[in-house]
Amino acid sequence: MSHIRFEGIGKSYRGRPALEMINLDVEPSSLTVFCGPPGSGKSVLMRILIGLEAPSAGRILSNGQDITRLTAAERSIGYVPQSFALFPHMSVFDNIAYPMMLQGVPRAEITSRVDQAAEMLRIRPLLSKRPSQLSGGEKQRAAIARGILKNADIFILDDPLVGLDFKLRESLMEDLKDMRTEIDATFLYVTADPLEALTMAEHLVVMDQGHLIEAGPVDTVYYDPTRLRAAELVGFPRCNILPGRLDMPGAICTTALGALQVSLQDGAAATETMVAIRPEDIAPAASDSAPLGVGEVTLVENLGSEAVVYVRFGETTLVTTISAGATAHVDLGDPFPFMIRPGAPIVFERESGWRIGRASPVLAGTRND
Amino acid sequence: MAGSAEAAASTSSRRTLARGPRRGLLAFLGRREVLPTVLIAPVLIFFIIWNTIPTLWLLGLSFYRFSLTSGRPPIYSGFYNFTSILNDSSTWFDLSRTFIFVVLAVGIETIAGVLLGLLFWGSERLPGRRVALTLLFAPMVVTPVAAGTFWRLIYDPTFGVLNWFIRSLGLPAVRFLSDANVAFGAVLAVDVWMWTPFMVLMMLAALASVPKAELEAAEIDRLTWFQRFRLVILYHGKFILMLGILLRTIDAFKTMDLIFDMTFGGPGTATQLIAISLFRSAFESFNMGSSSALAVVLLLISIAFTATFLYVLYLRERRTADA
Amino acid sequence: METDPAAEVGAALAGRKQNRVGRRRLIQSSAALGAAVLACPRYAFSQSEKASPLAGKSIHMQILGVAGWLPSKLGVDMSPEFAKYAKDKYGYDVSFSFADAPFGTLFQKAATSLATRSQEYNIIISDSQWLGALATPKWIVQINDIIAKNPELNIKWWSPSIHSSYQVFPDGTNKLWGFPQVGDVYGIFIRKDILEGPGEADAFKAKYGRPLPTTWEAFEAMDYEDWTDFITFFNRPEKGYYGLAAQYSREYDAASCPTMSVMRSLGGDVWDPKTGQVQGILDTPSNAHAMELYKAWLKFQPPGATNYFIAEVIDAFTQGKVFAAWQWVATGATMIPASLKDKVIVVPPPSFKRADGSRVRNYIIGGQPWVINAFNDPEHMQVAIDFMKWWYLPETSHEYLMRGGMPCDYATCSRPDFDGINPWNRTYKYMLLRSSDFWHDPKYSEMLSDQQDAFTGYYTGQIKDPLHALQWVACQQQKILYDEGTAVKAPTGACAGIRL
Amino acid sequence: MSERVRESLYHALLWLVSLIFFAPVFWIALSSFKTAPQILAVPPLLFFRPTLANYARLLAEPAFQHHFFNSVALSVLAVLVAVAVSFLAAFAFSRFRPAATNFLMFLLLSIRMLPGSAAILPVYLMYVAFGWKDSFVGMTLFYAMFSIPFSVWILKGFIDGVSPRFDETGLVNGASWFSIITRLTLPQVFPGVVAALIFNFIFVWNEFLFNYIIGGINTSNIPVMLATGLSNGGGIDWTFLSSLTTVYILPPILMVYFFQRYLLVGMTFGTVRGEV
Repeated sequence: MSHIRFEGIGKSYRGRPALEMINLDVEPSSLTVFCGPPGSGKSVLMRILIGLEAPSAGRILSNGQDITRLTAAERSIGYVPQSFALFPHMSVFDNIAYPMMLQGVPRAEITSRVDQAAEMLRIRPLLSKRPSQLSGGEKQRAAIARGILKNADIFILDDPLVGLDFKLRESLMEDLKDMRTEIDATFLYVTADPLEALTMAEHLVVMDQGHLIEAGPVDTVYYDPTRLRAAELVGFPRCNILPGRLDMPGAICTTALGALQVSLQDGAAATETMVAIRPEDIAPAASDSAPLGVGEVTLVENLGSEAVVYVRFGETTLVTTISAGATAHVDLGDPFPFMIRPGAPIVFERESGWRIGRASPVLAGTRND
Repeated sequence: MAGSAEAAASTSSRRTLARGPRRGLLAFLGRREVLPTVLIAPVLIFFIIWNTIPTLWLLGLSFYRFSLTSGRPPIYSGFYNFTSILNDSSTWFDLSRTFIFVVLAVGIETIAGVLLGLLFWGSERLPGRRVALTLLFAPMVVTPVAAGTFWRLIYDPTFGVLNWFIRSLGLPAVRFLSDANVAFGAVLAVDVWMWTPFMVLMMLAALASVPKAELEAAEIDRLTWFQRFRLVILYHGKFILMLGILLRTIDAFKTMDLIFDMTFGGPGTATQLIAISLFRSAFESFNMGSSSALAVVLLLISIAFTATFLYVLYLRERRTADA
Repeated sequence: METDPAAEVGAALAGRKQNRVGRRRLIQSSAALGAAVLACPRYAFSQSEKASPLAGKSIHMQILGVAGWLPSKLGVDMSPEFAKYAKDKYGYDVSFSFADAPFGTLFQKAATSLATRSQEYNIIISDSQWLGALATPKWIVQINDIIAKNPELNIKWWSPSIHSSYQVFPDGTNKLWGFPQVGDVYGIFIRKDILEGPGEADAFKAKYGRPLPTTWEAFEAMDYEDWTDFITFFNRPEKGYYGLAAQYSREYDAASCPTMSVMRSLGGDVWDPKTGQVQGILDTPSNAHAMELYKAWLKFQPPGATNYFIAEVIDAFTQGKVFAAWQWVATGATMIPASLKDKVIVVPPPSFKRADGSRVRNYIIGGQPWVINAFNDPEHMQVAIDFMKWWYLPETSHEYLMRGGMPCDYATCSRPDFDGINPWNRTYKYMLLRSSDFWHDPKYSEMLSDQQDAFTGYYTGQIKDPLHALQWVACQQQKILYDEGTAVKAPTGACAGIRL
Repeated sequence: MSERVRESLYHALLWLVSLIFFAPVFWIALSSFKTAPQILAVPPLLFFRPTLANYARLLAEPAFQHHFFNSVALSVLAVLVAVAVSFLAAFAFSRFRPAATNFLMFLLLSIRMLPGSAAILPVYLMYVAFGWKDSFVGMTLFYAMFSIPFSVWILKGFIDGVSPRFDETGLVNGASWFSIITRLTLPQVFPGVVAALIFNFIFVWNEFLFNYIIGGINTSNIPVMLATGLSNGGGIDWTFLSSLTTVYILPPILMVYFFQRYLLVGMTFGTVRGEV
């Protein structure tokens, strides 16, 4: 399958850069999710890959062959565009069959493949309807079917679930994953939603303001981000970020939560730092141990299986998750004694945003000075 | 989906992302760098042959004394044509008469069009709505030559229907087209008859662009009728209405056929609009030089109109861009 | 009413195709020409007189004429006769088609075509005043040579104004450009049935102390004042008809021709053709007075009469809305439809009393000449000349007369039965001797346009002072002629501030 | 007043307005069934024995057939050419926004704003010089030119309203631009296309001046026939005028009837795309 390499891709519109020096390898047959806030350049990168736009700099290689100058039609890509872009003047069937018709796939085969896909996506009864008669989720599934059914080496789904309700997203994500196992091709998936990114991804690429921030297997990016911005962008609920001050000899980082013992990477050093703590790494302190601190509950968002709890501690508000079963004990205004999982906080240099190490809380009892 | 995977695997081009470039003229014309030019080229060709060349011709000729019937070649005369046109009081009278005509015609048509448009707004359940609207729009499609001539009959003090009505009311016959004080109004009325339906059409189109939800909200908010019109309908329909007004302005400025067949610009000069006097000077007197100069003057006025038009349009675009 | 001019346009198209085919056939068959001529002894006789180079060919001719104008139409209706004649005499086939336009736009149509050096219209029926505009750019053929070569075209005309009105431009040279197609003059059509109604004569006599005019001679003796009384007497709106309908419209030359007739009858003129001088000649108190006189007659006319041109006068008269109509006599056949047959008398319009006490009629002439397209190829040119020769044959002229046309040649006009053939014939002959044309200048239509603005402006009340209107026209026309190089003098300084 | 009575009154009012506007047209049509004296009759005749003689005379006229054919051929061809060409240009203006877009759109519009007599003058001189006067092609292309600006403006508005994602979907799947323009974009802007066709058709259909000046025997249309044929024996031929006018306004009126929806949508310049 196709191995895609972006080499130094840059793009600017009227001198305003939208992408800068993107270098990236996409492994064949992988599912790579591109994630970043709106305007981060992820869509532009996809459009360049598809051939809808030409890069201002750099080139794209496919299996070592330079495809930068090829038109979209000359590349073999299946594409599910951001808005559904279902042709309003064609039936759902014709919409789905459109790429195959253009490819000259025999009529009988088109019919059987459309039927199969429609069956799977549960839109079979809708095939003869017009897109305007479909609900949002149905439209989306039709668009996905159209993008996926094409004979292509790469499939690009540009934020395909945006604007759908929660339940639909869940089920469509399942569908997509199923389909993914059926088709042996490279999938590129673009989303602005961090949760969706985590759910879908095998590989995750994080982009921000035209830069590639982080790329790698999803777990690595999540648990071991090398950049502060990646930690900020990936994850839901959002990561707790606290400023800190690192005192060098002992590598003690002072934050609003108290002192943290930092285990520095080789050669790393800084004074001004930022400390990122995932919500799940903050937990209510067990009743038998001394908490790191005691905050006050200001808000509880119940997500069903778990709850997001906002805790005010001094000047800072911390976000944490607790299992749904535990919510009964949490009320607004309640004191909230908490702990931080040792080794979980990640410390970044404030100026550059690069990671310098991990930290563990220094508890009164364990502090060994 | 297993089937599709097999089918996909069977296609040979799957080894590489590239399907290979297409060749040939069509492919070349379809290239992104070339395509816009190809698409615009036909209009450009039209534009150059039927607009640029004639305009340059016009511009050139406006500096010459040239009469088609004199049998003499054109003589260069500098700005003579322009100065003599601008010094000729009748040019100014014709122009001001034209402006008055445009302002009155467009003004009345707009007001009537807006009112009638509002009247017809809730007419979904009108029996025979399509027929009624067709009848309403019919004046627009009547050949101006025929409309003008027939209105002459309708207005006729002796044989006309209109004067028959007036006389049966016991009033003296009105010399619609032959009384210098009335003719202008009479001609204006025919233009209003002919083009008010167009403004109704534009108003209906404008009303269609008003979101229903906002109207309902306005009703709930108990806005007065006038407030609703100003704040909701005008706010959304403004653009289309403006387009209608501008299109009418342009066309009213050009009015000729209709009036020519009713009054020939008379009596005296009471209905002589600038388009008529230009036509006279060009195709009755065959004074190509000075007619060209007058045409150039009108072209400049037209460009000023166009600029206003675009300014209004872009104002809207800029606003939406800002929002 | 039977029409329609446009029909001929279609026929023209068909004819053109035929013509093309004809020409092709002509090449093929030209070798057989001599044989064909010899084969037919009847043609052999006529050919022996003067072999026509066109013999055996097939030619299509297109005539441009005045739309819906009977005399123009007669020229066309009679053209099959010429085809027969040409076949007999010259041995070629000719077909005709007809294109037309109303008076106001005919010149446009001719000029826009001729300016392309097109022979779209081989023969044109031009209004007399356009001779200058057609001749100056050399769009039409100067016919002196043709007349010299074809002595039969050297015709004696009934009146000297035929020559000056339909043939020459400019005045003073002997260059000829047109052949008279129809002569036309103003006459007044009167409803004889009303005029001779019971009690009218007595009532008139009681009111004015003189007998009611009923004979042609009685009307011939009447001047403007007499007519004023006469029409006042018969102006009866309460009975549904008015005294008179005349022409005052802005269209074409409607208001100008009668006004200028009054001006000249009163001793004035509109310009000096030799020097191109207008100022001081047109803008005189006498001419202003003429306008007042003509306007004064509006009060016996239907409301809206200021919009009347030929057509409106016809409608008013034939629908019984007026007692009398000041009208071109060429419309006679339309003015007197079957319903009014024998109920109409056509008489000369009034004479005008001059300061010296003389009573004069010096009217504007109507009518149109034939002119020949200068871009005709030799074949069409030859046919056009043959056509003219046929047109002035005594038989043709008589036929034309019988169909309601108005020939200009002395021979036909002096026939003893001439006056009785149509009700307007006597007036026609009489007025031809008292009418003549104006301008003939290439700048005709421009001068006319300004003049019409001013005259109708005065008649409709837009302008109050007739002299002021005349001064304005004089300035405009002086400038037009001076710019063109026709007038010797530039417009005077007084023109700078004058406005209509 | 009950709701129903009020609605009936309202509907009656609407019909009254429509009929008032239609009355003069009705009067022309009615006159076409009268004899010449009946047309001029005072008081006006509303009830009379209709005659079809005027139509019989008209339809039998070869000139009518010739002119009618010219009218149809000129308007249909010119409008089709204009809308086709304008559609391509509008697509380019909308999608690629070439550097001179605004300027070109401005220029295009300024042609439309020029009074006919000013526009015709140089064109006439040019046609004379090039020998194009009275040629069918010359006439058609000229009318096409005059129909282009309005078409480009309407169509650009509509194409602006069609998301470029459709093109991209086509492009990605290997569709040619031609196919994208004709099969993906065109069907979506159909109301705009119909509106442009109808408005320009009505313009060309009724156009007199240009036909009169740069046309001739081969190309003259019905308005020219109306203008030149209306006098008869020096008078106005009212029966001819009324019957010809009535026949001639039928096609555009039928268009207004059948395509009413598109006219309304079309005049929104693409800002509204649904039912109006």
